[in-house]
Amino acid sequence: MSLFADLLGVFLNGLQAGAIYILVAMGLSIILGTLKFVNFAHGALYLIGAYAGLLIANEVRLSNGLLQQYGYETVGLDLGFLAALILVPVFVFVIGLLMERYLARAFYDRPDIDQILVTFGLAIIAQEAFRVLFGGQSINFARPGWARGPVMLPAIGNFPRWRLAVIAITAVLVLLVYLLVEYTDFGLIVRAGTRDPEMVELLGIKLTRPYIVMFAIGAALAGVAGVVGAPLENVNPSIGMETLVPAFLVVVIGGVGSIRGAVVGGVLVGMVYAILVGAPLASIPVIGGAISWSAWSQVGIYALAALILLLRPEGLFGSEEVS
Amino acid sequence: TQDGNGGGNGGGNGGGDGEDYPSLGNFPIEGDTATFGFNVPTSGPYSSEGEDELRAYKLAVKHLNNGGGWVDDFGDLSGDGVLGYEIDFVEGDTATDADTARESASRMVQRDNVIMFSGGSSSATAIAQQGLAQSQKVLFMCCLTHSNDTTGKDCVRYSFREMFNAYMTGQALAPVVTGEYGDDLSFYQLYADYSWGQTQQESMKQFFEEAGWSQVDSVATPLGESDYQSYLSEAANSGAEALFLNHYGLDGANSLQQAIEAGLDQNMEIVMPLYNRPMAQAAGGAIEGIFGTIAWDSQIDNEPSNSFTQFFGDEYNGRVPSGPAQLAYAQTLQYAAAAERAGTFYPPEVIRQLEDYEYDNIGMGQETMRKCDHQAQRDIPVVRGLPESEQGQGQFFELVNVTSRDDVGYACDEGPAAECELGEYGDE
Amino acid sequence: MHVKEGEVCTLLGRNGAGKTTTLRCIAGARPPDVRDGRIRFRDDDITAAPTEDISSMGIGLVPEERRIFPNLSVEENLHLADVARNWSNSVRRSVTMGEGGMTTEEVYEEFPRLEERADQRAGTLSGGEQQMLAIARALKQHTDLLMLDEPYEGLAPQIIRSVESAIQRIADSGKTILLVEQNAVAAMNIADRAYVLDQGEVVFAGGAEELRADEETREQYLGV
Amino acid sequence: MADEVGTSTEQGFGDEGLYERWLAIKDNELTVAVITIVAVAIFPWLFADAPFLGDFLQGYRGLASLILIWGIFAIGFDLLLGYTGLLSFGHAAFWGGGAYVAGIFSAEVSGLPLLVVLAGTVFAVLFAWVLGFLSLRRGGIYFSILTLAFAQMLYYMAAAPLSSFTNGENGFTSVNVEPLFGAIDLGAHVFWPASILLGEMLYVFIAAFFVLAVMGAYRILNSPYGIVLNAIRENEQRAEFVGLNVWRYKLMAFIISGAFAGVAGSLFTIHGNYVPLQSLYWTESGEIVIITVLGGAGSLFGPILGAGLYLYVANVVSGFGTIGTLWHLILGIIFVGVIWLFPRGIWGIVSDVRDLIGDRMGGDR
Amino acid sequence: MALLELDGLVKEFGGLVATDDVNFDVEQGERVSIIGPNGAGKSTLINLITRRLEPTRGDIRFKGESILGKKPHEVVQRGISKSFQTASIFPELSVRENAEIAALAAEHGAFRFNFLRHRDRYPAVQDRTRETLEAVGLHGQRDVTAEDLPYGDKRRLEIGIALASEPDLLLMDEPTAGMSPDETSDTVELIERVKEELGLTFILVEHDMEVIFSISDRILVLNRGEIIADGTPSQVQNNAAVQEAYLGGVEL
Ligand SMILES: Nc1ncnc2c1ncn2[C@@H]1O[C@H](COP(=O)(O)OP(=O)(O)OP(=O)(O)O)[C@@H](O)[C@H]1O
Ligand SMILES: Nc1ncnc2c1ncn2[C@@H]1O[C@H](COP(=O)(O)OP(=O)(O)OP(=O)(O)O)[C@@H](O)[C@H]1O
Ligand SMILES: [Mg+2]
Ligand SMILES: [Mg+2]
Repeated sequence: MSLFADLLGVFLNGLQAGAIYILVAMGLSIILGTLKFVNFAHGALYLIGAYAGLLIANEVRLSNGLLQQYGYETVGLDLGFLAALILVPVFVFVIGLLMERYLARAFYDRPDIDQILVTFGLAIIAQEAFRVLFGGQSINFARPGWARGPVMLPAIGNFPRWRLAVIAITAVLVLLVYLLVEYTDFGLIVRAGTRDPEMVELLGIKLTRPYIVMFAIGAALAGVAGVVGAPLENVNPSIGMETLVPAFLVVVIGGVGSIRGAVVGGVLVGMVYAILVGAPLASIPVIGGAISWSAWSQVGIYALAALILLLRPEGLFGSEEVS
Repeated sequence: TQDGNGGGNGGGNGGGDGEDYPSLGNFPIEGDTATFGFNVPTSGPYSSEGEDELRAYKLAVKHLNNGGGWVDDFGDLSGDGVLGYEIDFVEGDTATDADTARESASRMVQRDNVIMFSGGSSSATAIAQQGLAQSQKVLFMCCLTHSNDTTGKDCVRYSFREMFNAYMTGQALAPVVTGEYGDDLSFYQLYADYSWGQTQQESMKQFFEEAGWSQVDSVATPLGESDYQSYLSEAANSGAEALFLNHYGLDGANSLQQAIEAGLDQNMEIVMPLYNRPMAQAAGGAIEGIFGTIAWDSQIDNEPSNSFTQFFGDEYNGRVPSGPAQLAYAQTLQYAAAAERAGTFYPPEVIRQLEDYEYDNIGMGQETMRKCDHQAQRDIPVVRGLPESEQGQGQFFELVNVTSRDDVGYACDEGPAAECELGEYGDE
Repeated sequence: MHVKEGEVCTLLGRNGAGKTTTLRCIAGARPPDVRDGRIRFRDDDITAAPTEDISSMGIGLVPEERRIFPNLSVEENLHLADVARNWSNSVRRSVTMGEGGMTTEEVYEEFPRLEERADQRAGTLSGGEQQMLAIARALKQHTDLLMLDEPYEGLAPQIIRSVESAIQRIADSGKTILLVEQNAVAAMNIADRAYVLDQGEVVFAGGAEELRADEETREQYLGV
Repeated sequence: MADEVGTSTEQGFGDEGLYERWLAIKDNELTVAVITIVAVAIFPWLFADAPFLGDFLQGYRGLASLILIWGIFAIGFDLLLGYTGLLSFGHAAFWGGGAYVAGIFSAEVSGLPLLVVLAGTVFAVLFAWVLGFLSLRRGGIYFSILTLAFAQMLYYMAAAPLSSFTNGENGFTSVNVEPLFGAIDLGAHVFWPASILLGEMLYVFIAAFFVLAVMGAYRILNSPYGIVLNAIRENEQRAEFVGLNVWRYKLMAFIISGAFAGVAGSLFTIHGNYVPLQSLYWTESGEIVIITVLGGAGSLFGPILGAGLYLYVANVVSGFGTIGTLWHLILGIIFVGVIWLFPRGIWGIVSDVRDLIGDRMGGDR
Repeated sequence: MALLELDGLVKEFGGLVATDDVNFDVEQGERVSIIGPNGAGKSTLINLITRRLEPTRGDIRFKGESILGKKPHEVVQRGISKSFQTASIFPELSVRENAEIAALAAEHGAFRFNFLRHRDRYPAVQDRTRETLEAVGLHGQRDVTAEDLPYGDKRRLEIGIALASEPDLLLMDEPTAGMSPDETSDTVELIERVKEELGLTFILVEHDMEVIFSISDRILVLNRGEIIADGTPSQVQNNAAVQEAYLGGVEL
């Protein structure tokens, strides 16, 4: 196996590891950057996306939880995976609308700490609600053949087809959001509002709707991440929080409010991880070999975030004014 | 000497045992009801396992008080309570978390004055609880725990394990797997980086190399990892012919699923040394054709196993019991039988009755509960995963072999047992 | 206080006299504090109207400190005014926006400097350019009443002159202008009528000529 | 217990009535000490064994000790959150770090309880110093995320690279606690009749630290620090411009709160003879946040109340049939409700009610 | 030796030059006022002296020693105190506590390791707190929560906080902004009294000419970052450049 193929493999692995974080972090970052709202419940939207996807796509046998106790042994619409991919973003978008309207709006004028606390509480409620209803066990997210199994890539060899699809979906969504924010009137209003909301209103634009839509788009991105990301693992109530923490790191690494930052941050986190796990370090004589660097892979991600924040507190692409 | 006493219910000898033993732990029992504590995960990743254990525990209590099930076949048991006491129980949720498990257990010991508690599902929770058992001088009957440490480095006098361990898994798997895939393959291992995974991969290496295989590499994965893709590509690129996934619980379901997803099964033979039901359920079709070991299975064909499957199904409208359910039921009855033999609930005496006890009444053949490390020496079922289409009704595996206890196990100065120091009985 | 259609009216007073507050009240920014009194625009009571509606009715404000969007380009800043005109704020809109003001081309004709800088980020413009941009932005809106809050603030003399002539031309085109200034002399150059404010109260109201003649008021309240 | 710290400097005894007299003495240090000691002495008995009440509450003595331990942790956390206005999401690092160091120290160096606590606390202090030094460069949400990131880093270190010391996921099981001063067995009962109230020596040991913690916090809040920290929370820039070295005060607040967490973590090790890996996980940081906010940040007694309530619900109510399985959910809902409607927490509600009654009783004071 | 020396001070914000090569000295005991149009750079100058802003070029010396590189609190400890443009107080604390914070900082320095000693054990701090409150006439309201004070009293408290540290040099940025005429004259009186009693040196930024002319020895006029005039009130009043740039004279 050539070094080049090896590096290519590590690169692809890093990309796929970062992809889900990019999707979650992008929404988080937009909401934090434009609406100045700290959303610790963003992971819950990922969770909702995952469960919604599972229940739309498949019929699931429950082995505990309240639903099962009350006789609903099997739940789910069984509409197929494609239907889930289409319906989940819409569904989570609507949840985002409701969340902005009934939660975030009441907290825009309250301190950061209150926002963190209330959304943290909400994240717990969401997680526990799923646990109570569907039980705590992990549920296998079965998919049809076209979204499963390996594909043969030149030089790299077998690579999971769905992981490749996740990279592609992420790329397309990043591009769409980027175009929306940079090249549409809607994006223009939101960008202007980021800096001076009152002036936007003085020009005759009510920001309520752009804000609620932006919030919902951010939410929908987390929902998409849930429905495309959960099949890579399994669905259980704690995946939301587990995704949120690294996604927050990606946001602060990249810089709040920056789409480019979320992408670069996500890729960076994925790469650090893949490099620590993969061959490049092991093949370097001095530091590889004897020591297993893979044990440091999680530590490495957090160390990276800490380092970047200490050297460049506003994040790689952040501007100082935001904080 | 240490004298843990919960609840401050002082009191001299009294009791209805008719024997003169000092008070120790929650002995003597006040009143005429003896309480057991069942501490299982009803939330967290192993909750479906825990729910099944709880069903078996409840059934055991019912049979101890009213007869039925194995109680009728155990010569020591009357079916009319234990030692004239009616059996009651309290339950607790470990949340599959060692910290919560320990707190829940200490509530049982201190508030509910249980005379024995049982549970597990995850070595970390079992080890945490048995530490408490030793310090509080209340017996703990392990249920599902597979780490070598439970009856090795962390063993205690006040706990007994029916379940086998990682070491024995290696011994049981090697002949079956080498028989199936040939006896000169190279293998690659991934293992969870904590004591269970470490001991598991050591044992696999030891017994497969003895069988003629050779290890290419063995790589640790951090605990709680959910994305194994990078590790798996390294494994795929290593040129090895077989892959051992020493992961457990959710981690195991994830790593196996992702290995199949990445097409590793096209070029490598995959082995999952230890299975359990939630794992199989979460991994779905990925377990097809994968070898592993399991605590007990309803397909084992002997009298106790068949009757257990039968009366468990009768009680819980047709449900097929899982391995952990069998462990839970058996451990409760073993304790009760030992107390009957001892003629008292006084813990040191019950412990002495359990030590070196020989039995063949729980469906796993002839067994010994060893005195030196409190580890049962018993047969081990080797299974192979069923295709998704054949799964269901609590069945996930095909039973390949029940490895005899003569082919597994180790002496008291070998393997994990060499590190075991059990501690005091409490009446020294 | 009232402003007639088509006139140039100026509001004078020292720092902190309440001039900015007055303009902000009219524009509906932070309005709930209006404790007493009414604001009417062409017979409509706009005292409690939302900010964005007031703007839609044809009242434009060039606020203090310019308030251009520093992270957007000059072109985008100007485009935002067009967007604002076509943006529907609510599903059932009570206020419809009339025809727009100037087109971007017309604005560039007015301020050729801005055309040169079309792609530059507004935050990097010089103070004078920023002020031009702020005025240009207001012109692009459909404004019948243009309110300018200290438009000469921080500008160099020759730029002041060009801004001044721009305002003059706008006034000549028939728009109503309400100009707030500390610099009374500068303001009175183009004003028809003046109000003088002190401690939030109107202490003088009358024609520009009248004020010029009123030594005492000028001395006491304007320091001139 | 005193929550409105140091509001009265001039004290005068009048004969106007009991309420006035109570007001006059209630903030006296000795009063606080006596009340705390009495409360701590009768608490386990009331909670676990008192006729009717004990049965009704279904408490037990081990939980009483645990409540005091978490109470110490919460008091320290509140010094940072309630009084200084810094929300740390990384306090598991000091709690769990202290617990691990205490455990390892007991196994490797000495099992004397006081030394074990000292070891855990010293580690927590040093680690808080480093972590505070790095995290306090940023404010607001960045501070929260930085502390979270560093604490998670420690968790993953303990889980894998350092598992040869920590025993990884199995948790640290070789804790070895010796008798206090080499003579008093912590597992033994106290002499009769005190044992009816206090039970084991271990409780007395923990309770002593708890009383010290309350008194320490009371002292800190009535020292110049109390007012300086408040000033920083209220208007950091102004505090800097009256000539205070805000950064060092914040660092001190962080270290002090880390020290409380370290004491609590070490006691947790002694209490449980065991250190779970979970003690370093971020959920533990989340729990102390919930406890403090729920009880009432910015008061001395609120967080203790929060600790009691949270542990009671988590360990006792969680066993009550259907409600038991919902306990986490219900707690989450209450938490959100409290932040939304009563940002001063349960203790805030209690003291509002108390003030109302006080006004009635004390006339127009 | 002058108390405060500013030497070629330049502050740029991006392209904007907020202060442009400012040079001046302030002698011990002098009362200097700075006036100038909006955005002239007055507040910027004050912020440079208090070290809230970092100068682009130039040096600031206090008592002969450069204070560049010092933290804001170190500058305060050296004797430069500032009253803020908008009332900057500790809103949820009582009036007494507001003053006590400043008194603590003055008595104990920037930081002290005294977290286990009761506040009442520092009579010097208590005395200073009381003196400060009496000086600004708020002693009677000492138990009121600061945010409940009327606006004028808040400004007075703010000045009190600045005075509590017994500074050698007091900087005041628009102390009477937002006050009614009565409040303004009270404040002027307060400043006069403090000036007499403490013999303070101070630099005042104001737009209210009455205030300026009644209490300053010397006036500096700033326009677009540059000093265009420096002299006694009467000199400045008659200065043509000042007339033009600020007092409103001729249109440019
Ligand atoms: N948000 C506020 N809170 C408190 N006081 C305020 C607020 N906004 C304005 N003020 C006060 O109201 C008064 C009037 O302010 P305003 O800004 O309208 O004055 P102005 O005439 O525009 O002055 P300038 O010439 O400086 O622009 C001032 O004393 C100001 O300090
Ligand atoms: N942080 C900053 N970033 C960019 N520009 C700034 C900053 N602070 C001040 N400025 C600019 O520097 C110039 C001087 O501002 P400064 O606040 O010193 O004026 P001033 O003389 O105090 O005015 P006023 O009388 O209105 O208070 C202004 O043009 C202002 O916009
Ligand atoms: Mg103004
Ligand atoms: Mg200013």
